[in-house]
Order: sequence, then C-alpha cells, then structure tokens
Amino acid sequence: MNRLINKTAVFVGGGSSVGSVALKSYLEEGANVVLVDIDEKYFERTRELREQYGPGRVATFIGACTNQADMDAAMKFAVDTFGKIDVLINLAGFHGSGHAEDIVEEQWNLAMDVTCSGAYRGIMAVLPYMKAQKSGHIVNFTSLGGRGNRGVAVSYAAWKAGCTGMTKAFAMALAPYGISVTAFAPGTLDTKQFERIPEKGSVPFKMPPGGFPGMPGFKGPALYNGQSVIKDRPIATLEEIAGALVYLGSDESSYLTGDCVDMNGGILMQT
Amino acid sequence: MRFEDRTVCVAASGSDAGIACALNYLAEGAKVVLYYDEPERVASLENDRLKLVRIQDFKDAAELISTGEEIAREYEKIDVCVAAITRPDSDKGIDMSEEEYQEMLKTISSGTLFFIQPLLKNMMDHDYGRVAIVMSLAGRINLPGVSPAYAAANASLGGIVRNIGSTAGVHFVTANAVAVGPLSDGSYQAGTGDVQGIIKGHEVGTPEDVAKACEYLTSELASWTTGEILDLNGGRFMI
Amino acid sequence: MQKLANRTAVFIGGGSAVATVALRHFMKEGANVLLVDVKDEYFERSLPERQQYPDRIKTMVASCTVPEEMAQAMAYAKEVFGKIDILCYYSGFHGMGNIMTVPETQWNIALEVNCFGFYNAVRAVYPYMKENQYGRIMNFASIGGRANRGVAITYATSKAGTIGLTRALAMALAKDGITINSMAPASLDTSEFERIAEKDSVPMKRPPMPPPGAGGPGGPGATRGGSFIPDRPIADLNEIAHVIVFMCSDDSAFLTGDCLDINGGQYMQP
Amino acid sequence: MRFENKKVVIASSGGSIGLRTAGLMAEEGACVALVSLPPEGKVSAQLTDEVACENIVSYTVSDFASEEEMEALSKKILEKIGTVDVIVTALIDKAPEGEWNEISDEDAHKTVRNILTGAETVLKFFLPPMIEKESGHVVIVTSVAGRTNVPGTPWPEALAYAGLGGVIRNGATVFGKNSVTFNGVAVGPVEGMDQPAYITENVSGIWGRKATGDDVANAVMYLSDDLSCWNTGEIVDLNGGFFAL
Repeated sequence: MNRLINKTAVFVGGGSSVGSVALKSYLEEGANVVLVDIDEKYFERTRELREQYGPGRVATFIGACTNQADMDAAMKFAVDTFGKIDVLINLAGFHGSGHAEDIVEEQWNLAMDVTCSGAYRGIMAVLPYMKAQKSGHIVNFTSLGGRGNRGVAVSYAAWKAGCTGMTKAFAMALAPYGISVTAFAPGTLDTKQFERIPEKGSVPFKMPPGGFPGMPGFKGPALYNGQSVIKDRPIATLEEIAGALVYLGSDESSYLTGDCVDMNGGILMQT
Repeated sequence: MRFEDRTVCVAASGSDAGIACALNYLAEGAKVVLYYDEPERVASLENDRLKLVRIQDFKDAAELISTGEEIAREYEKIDVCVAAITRPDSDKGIDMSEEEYQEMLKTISSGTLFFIQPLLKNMMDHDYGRVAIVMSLAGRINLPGVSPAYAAANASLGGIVRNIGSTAGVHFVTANAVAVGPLSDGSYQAGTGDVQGIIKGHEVGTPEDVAKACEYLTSELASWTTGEILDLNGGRFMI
Repeated sequence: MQKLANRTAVFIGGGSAVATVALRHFMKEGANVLLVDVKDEYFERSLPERQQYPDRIKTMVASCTVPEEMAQAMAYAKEVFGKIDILCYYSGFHGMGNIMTVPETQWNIALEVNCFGFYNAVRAVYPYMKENQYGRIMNFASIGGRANRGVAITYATSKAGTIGLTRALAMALAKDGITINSMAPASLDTSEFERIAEKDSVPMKRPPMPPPGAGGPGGPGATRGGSFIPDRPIADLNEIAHVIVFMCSDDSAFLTGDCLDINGGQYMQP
Repeated sequence: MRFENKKVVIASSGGSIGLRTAGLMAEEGACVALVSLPPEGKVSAQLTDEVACENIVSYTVSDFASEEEMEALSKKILEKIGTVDVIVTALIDKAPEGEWNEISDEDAHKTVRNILTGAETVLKFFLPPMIEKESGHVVIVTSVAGRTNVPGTPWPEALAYAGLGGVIRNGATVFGKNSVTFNGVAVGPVEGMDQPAYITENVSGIWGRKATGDDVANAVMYLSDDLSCWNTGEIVDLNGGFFAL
C-alpha cells in the first residue's frame, strides 16, 4: 500500500465525485493531496476523509482553472504546503448543452475554457516545478464522449477530444524534462454516492434531435446498443477509476506517455 | 458530372485545400459557395456557378451564423459542406501566449463549427447532407514539435465529426474528416519531425489529393460512411 | 469523366456478391476486369455483365491459397489485357466458434484465406505493377477485425491480421508507386444474390439476429452495432462499390496502408 | 498485497517480460505458473537467483501452438494450482530478415504460428476455469508493430501481432458476458528481450531508453488488477511515445 509514498498530487477540479474517491485511494497509497476547486461546497464531499488524515496529508485551495493566476497560486500553495508536486490530475470539465446545429457560442466557449484550456493552464502552472525536479506525471481526465460515437453535447465531444489531442503534444514537448503526460478516457461513471452539483454556467442537457440510438424515441434502426460488453456492468465504479488514476500517477507508468488509456467496458475498443 | 444539381459550401482559410475542393466541385457541375478570408487565394477564380463570400474573421461566430442563414435562404437546399480552416502552427510550442492559444482554437475549432452550424440545420431540415472537415494529422497522432494549441484545435475537429455523425445521422447527414499531413502549399504542418509520405513520386500531399478525398466522402454513395477519419498522409502514419 | 478509364483490374474472389456489384461500377468507370474464383458456379452472378461486355470481362478458376495458381491468373490477365493496374482481394472465410471451441482446421483455413491468400495475390501481381511503377491494391477486411463484434474468433483474428498485413505490405511496396489499402465494412445487404457456402466451411449455427440488448454470442453491447442512419442497419452494395472505386482510382494516389471504415457510425476510431 | 492468493499463468517465450511479470506478481502474493520455451537453463537459472520465492513454479513446453502439449500441460498445472485468475501471454518470434517477397511460406507460417496461434492455444486451455467461475483477466503482450506502421516490419510479424489485437477485442466481446476481461500491452523495445533490429532501431521512443521488464510488468498488473474489471478490449501503448493513439 505504498505505490505513492511521499508523492504530492494536485487535483484540479478535485471537488468532483471522481476527485473525492481518487483522494481516498491516493491517501491510502501514501500520497499528499491538494484539492483545487472553485467553491467550498465541493469540498463538503470529503470532509470526514480530510479530517481523518489531517492537514499534514491533504489540503484544499479555492481557484478556477479558467484563470491562469489562480492556477499559479494553487501550485505555489501546494509547493509551500508539501514541498513539491509529483502528480497533476486535470479533472475539471464542462459538458455544455446543445448539438452541432443549435449550440450557442457561450456554452461552446465555456466548454473550451474549462475542459481544454483549464487543463492547459494547470499544466503551464505546474511546469516550472516539475521541470526543476526533472520528473512528474500529468494526467488529463478526458472521456469516451470525445473518443467514440456517443450522443453527448458537441461541446463536450469536441473539447474532450481536443484535450486528448493536446495531451499528445504536451507528452512530446515535456519528455525531455522526464515528465510523462497521459490522458484517461472512462465511459459513464456511477456517481450516485454524491449529490450532483450542476456545473457553473451549465444549461440542462437535451437529447439530440430524433433521439439517440438505444434510447426510447430514436427514429433510426433499433439495432444500436453500444453498451458495455460486460455482464451486469453498464457503468464504471469510482473505485475502478481511482485505481487507474493511481497507476497513471505512480512511477509504475513512468514509461507510458502520450497514450490515452480507455476504461469503458468494451464500448469502444480503439484498434 | 457527379455533383450536377448539388449545392456545396466550402470554407477555405490558411490553405489551398479549400480552393482545390471548390474547383473540383465546380468541375463536377455543382453550385459552389466559397467562404474565404484571404483575397489573394481566390483572385483567379471565375465561374458563373461560383459565389465568393468574404469573411472578415473566422473567429466571429455571429458573422458565420448570419452568413450561413443568408446562404441557406438564397440556395434553399444545401447538400455538401466542406471546412478547410487552418492556421500555421507556431514554433513557440508550449511557450505560446494565451492570446495566440485562443486565436488558434477560436479560428480552427469555433470557426469550423459555426461555419457548419447554420448549413447543418438546413441539411437536417431536408434530410440529406454531407459534411467533410479537413484536419491536420497533428490532431490525431503524437508528433514531435507540435504546439499543444494546434494539436487541441485539430483534435477537437475529430470530436466534432464524430458527434455530428452520431447525432445528425438520423436525418441522413454524414460527417467525416480527412487527416492530412503537410501539403505542397506549406499548409497543415505537422510538427518538426519527418512526416513526408513514402509513396515514390508522390511524397508530398497536394490540395488536389484533399479535394479528391473530400469528393469521395461527400458523394451521394458515401451514405453509410460516417464519423470516419481518412488518413491522407502518403503512408507516413497508418492507423 | 471516367475514374478507371482503360485500367485493368484483377478480382481475386471475383464471384462474391460485393465483387459482382463492384464489377458493374468498374464497367461504368471504363475498366477491364479479370474475375478469379475457386468455382465456376460463382461466375453465374455476373452473367448479365459478362454478356454485355464480353471483351472487357474475363473469368478464370484459381485458388488464392495456391501461389502457382495466383501466378497463372496474373499471367492470364497480362496476356489478355496487356497490363495489370488494380488488384482487389475479396476472398474471405468466416470460420466458426470462440477461443475455446474453435477447431484447429477452421482456424488455419481462416488464416490461409484471409491473410496468406492476400499475400499470395500481392506477391503474384507485384512484378506486373512494378513494371509500370503504378498499382492500386484493395484488401476486403471487416469491422469484425477492427472493433468489438461478437463474430467467430477465426474471423476476428484473421481479419485483424490481414489489416496489419496490409500495413506491412504498404510500407514495402510504396517504393514502387503501389498503394495498398484495406477496408472494413460492417454487415452488407447481399440479399440480391443467393448465398453460396464458403469452400470447406462448416455450417455455423448462425443465431437469428437477437434484438438489441439481448445476450447474443457476445455480451449485451456486442451483438449488433446498428447504424445511426435510419432504415439502414446494413450497407447497400453500391456504397461498398463506391469505396472500392475510390481506393482503386487515381483519386487515392496519396492514400496507402489505411483502413477505411464503412459502418454507418457503429465504430468510429478515435 | 494486490494479488493475494491469485493464481496466475504466464506463457512467455523467454526474456525479461515473462520473468519480471512473474517476479513482481509473486511479490504481491500471487501463485504463478511460468511456462516458457526450453530454457537451456537460461530462464529458470535467472529466475531462481533473482526471485527466490516458492510462489513461482516453472514449466517448459516445446511448442505453444501444439494442442496436445498444451492440453497435457494445462491439466498438470491446474492440478497443482486448482484454478486460474490471470492469464498473461508474452510470445514473440523473429521472422527472417530479407525482402518482403523472399520470406519463405514455411518461415512465415512458423512466425504466425509461434506468436498468434500459440497465444490462442494457451488461452484455449486455460480459459475454462475462468469461464466457470465467471471472473478473470487475460492480458496479451503484443507489439507496436501490430498497431501501426513500423518501418522494416516483416509482414508475418505485422500480421501476427495485429491478429493478437483481434484476439483481444473478440475475446473481450465474447467473454464479457462471463465477466472475463481481455486487454493488451503493445510494447516497443524492452530491456532483456531478444528483439529484432527493426524494433530496437526504428522504434525510437522519446525517453531515449528502452522499457524495462518492470515497466511492462506494471502495465500487465494494472490490467489484471481486480480494480480493472470494467476495463476490457483496451490496448495500452507502452512504447515510450513512438506511437500513441
């Protein structure tokens, strides 16, 4: 239980359900964690866990990934608190609502600013520290929505794909400094254990015109199912996601870089 | 004449690929509307079935949407929509300023989406449509020397194609992409590495290659190909 | 303007339903075609076309698994039409079973026909294409080798293998101006033609198409992908012929080693 | 101990991947049956001094693709370890160098047999216990040469490694209903492996170093961890940034 002994991790968007469960796994594996999010109410989800481990192991910071100064401040806070940063996980994302034929520019720009530029700003902020120590792991939390044929909002599909693409460019650019950059694209997550907090500036999602295959009301052939191929397992549990993030953040995956690791129950098997 | 009674809208910026597509569709008998923002690229074009539309700024969604709605009213039925909007990749890489970063994403990604949006609405209204997007290989595979902004912008085009394919398919609209390596006119660079093709006598892609690939993806018989990315790079990267 | 004007093509497995419809398109585009298959019975499908174009379509019985017969076929095409520009490989073998139940014979036949047969054809046609420093080669793979489909293990493995083989040969032959691509369509509508069982195939107890979500040979998500295009769960053969014409014409001069997916959106490679 | 009393079968044609996977898994509490080609004393000797732990039992087999041999061996192994939780195959072979159309049919068939048919035969005889208890992980170590174009790849190897991708996806799809996951690791150059020249020279990752047996073993352990039972049909590209999709 020491795969992340005396490592320090920063979770941008750490208040999300994924961040909350990944926090538990990272603490159990011996890491110090800094959660960064835009509102105190996100951190309620991990109150007892944070109290149990105390300020020596986990800290929180209010900062928005849409603002470079906030990100710089967050990283400085992490280094001041725990002395270094070994792992950065960009969990912040924004779905946006609407499809290619009717999405409004404001929703599109928000998704761009949070999902793609948010990860960009997080990486730029952590770079000086990781370059100095000549090592580090950066994980961009993208999604199956950006990788395969999913009926999600066009802003979500485009900018999660954009973030995955950006991961590859960062991987090639940062390898000389010994920094590995990977993307992690899970399918649908089981977040029932947390009460949902709507994303800031979000508008309720509406189904695509003519419905979507596999859903009631779809006007196309009823043959599409596109679900998990594993019995009784339509979606991922957060513990499984946390297990993957531990592998991607630990030195076990130090040779892996630029790749996008999928976890989607076989819905999309990249060939 | 394979595009006899078809109306094609092409957006060309930063490359001759869009111009070659427009010329190819004209040769195949189509009525073509060509959006451009670089007058010198379209100076020599002259055809009664061609309508040139000057765009001040591909980052301006409002301008693209209003222009698109106007074109849709004028031609009533849009059949094919090809976006070939690119910007040269800066050699600053990760030292790119926030403004340059926003300029790259807003031009390539937002420009492409809001060029397509009003035309896609028209296509979905009359249950026929073909969308083709020309993107750089740098958005698809890891290449040395590519700036993250350029990779993100081009990769988001792949996301747009797959999303339109998944959601507009129910209205018989297909969306595909052509991922190109560097072209002979210097556009669509893909990093600093050796990304030339391996076919003897045809190592560098030309805008005409892109035009032929777009013609294939947007013809009437390509009605069951959707969400696909055609790797047009002369055998440098096979996936 | 015809895309294949005075080009010569050799169709290995030319008696298949896909090849017969592609033959119509090749005639419209101005090509000459030699149909090669293992039994004369297959050629009845293209009888109308052969009667209409007696001098532009020839047939020959030869097997893709025998290198000598492939060499004879190519020599015959050269003799009749004077040159060879295009090779289309339609031969395929489904086989049966999953990893635990697959008989070794079926596994070997699938590899022999889908993979080594393609290699035999390419090796046989190479001298004629090298002569003109021009060549277009199409390998008919399948979505079964490319994505999550509950097909027979023999089919999935050999089709995935032949896509990898296509990449290796594309690298080797690019120096002679020859492009090779594979294509991976999903299910096809071959109802126009009466089905002829594949040579040496064991009748596979093909389960009736289970409704979506029901447990078929694969898991719930695996049985049938289904397309996003309404009333079109499977492909029309003219659409497949359209892809083949593109891959065999000058339009795809800069495309090699690629695998084209034609599946109505069931599988979108990231 | 991540692999506490897990039963692991590793089929390796020799070299550091099979060895280090066996070693690391044994350290995490697994009971490992390491099957490899005639060692000429190489594999087992390395094994005993490197990892002196009794959890690893070494077997040898002359041809992974021979059904008789694998059936007999699987009976012998299953008698000893009772059931199987994880199967790992890491089979490689070298096709002869030379021009693409000068590779003899016999050599080509031999390469495909050793890599592709061998892995399928191993799975054929070690899957049944997993299917019965409806849980288990299969990890197939394949090569980047099967995923994309690596200059200089002999076509039989490209065919075989790409075929392994088909085995992974089809196995994952068909046996998903038995909650068995199939995944793969596509490796580039690896320390301590007898690899062909086109891999060691043409697959230049950006780290400037080869992967170690431990890197691959860690990826295999991630894919066969109990926390990865919703991860199937996935191929991790562990080649140091040469090819990443």
